[in-house]
Amino acid sequence: MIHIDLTDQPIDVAAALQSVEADGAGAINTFIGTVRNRSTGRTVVRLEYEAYDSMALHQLRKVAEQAAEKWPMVQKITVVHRKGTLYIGDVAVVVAVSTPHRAESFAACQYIIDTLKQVVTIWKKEFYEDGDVWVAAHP
Amino acid sequence: MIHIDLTDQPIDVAAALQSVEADGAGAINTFIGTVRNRSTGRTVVRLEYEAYDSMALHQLRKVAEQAAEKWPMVQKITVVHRKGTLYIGDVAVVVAVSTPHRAESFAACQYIIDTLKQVVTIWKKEFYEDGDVWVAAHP
Amino acid sequence: MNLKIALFGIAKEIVGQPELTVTAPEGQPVHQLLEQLRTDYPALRQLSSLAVAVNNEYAEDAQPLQERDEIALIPPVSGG
Amino acid sequence: MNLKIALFGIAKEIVGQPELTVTAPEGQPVHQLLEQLRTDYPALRQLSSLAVAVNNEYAEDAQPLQERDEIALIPPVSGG
Repeated sequence: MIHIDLTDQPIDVAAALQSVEADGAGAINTFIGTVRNRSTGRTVVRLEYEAYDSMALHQLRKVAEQAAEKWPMVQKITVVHRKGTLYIGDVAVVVAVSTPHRAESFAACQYIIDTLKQVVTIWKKEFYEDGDVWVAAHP
Repeated sequence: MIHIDLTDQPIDVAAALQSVEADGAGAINTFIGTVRNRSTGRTVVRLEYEAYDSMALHQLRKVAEQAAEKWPMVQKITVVHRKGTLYIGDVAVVVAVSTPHRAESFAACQYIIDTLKQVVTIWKKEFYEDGDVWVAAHP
Repeated sequence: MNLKIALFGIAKEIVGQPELTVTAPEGQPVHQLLEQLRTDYPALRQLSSLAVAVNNEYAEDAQPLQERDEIALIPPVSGG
Repeated sequence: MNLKIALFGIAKEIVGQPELTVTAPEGQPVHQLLEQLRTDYPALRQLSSLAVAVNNEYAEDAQPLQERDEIALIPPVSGG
């Protein structure tokens, strides 16, 4: 029911969507995070994601389990996060949630991506034409 | 920026997702509505969607335009609705919205599917093993 | 004037045909057309809602109808 | 006891290596380890937050550390 992955290969979005299909699920909400060309006013050239793998996988699963507990009608959840070097337009993260009715699919998907960003041990370094920054590291 | 379609052919979900990609869009939210095997406690065998095409297309576009007005950071919107005969698991509707930041992609996508269900001139007939019903027709 | 009214979904089933032509006085408002149709086809009264569309827009009750309008009867929608 | 501490992201850059071994009294609480590391590497004080993970879970300040624990220093995360 819960599928979690952390990969240094391009994310197969279609496969992630298919993985949450279920005959009892009339609603699938999907969030896809991609690399933007701008961040805090600067032009982004590429990103690097570093992960503390074992903890990231453990925390991703915990977040998905929390969502399934908060919205018991959830059928299936898939979360896939990329690591390594990414360029503009590359997919960094996919969250897909299937439920019988639509409101829960939106709520659970948003909970997962919002919580993921707070607790999952993955770090993003943005590379600009004139420097680089570990995102969120400093106040 | 806004792409609307009403089709009697299977919906290409991957193409719908690709159609909202944009270099300035870090967030894509997608809602996929599929045919469930159960509805109000009965086993569904198939569905038929009938549309008042010209008005459905006009209203779909209006709903998407309203979303783009309410969330001005919206980059691209795609809405594709199926008509004709559908079976369990078939995709009935896809809404995809790209924005720079994630909260707006969720809000705009949910607004579009919620409003679509209220105003767009498409009618669903559910066929069970022992009868059929025009959904929502009667109180 | 003659008004051609397109019918869909359960309204089409109730009336038994996809289009209906009714004779009405020039500029008849929407609510009077609805009352006439509900009288001719009482099963329409059982619906959760019934709207009239004019030229692809939902029409107000008081809106006057013209012969050249594209008119449709809109039973409760259930897309998505 | 000797504690091995895995380092990631900007914490790894500040310390200049991916792992650190520190000597600490048996059962040292998390907050004392953090204070020791902040003293040794003052740039860690500039971070928006700094947590300690023990066996893949975020640890409370008072949690005592054991030599067999898998310990990591967690600077502000920025996945997604």
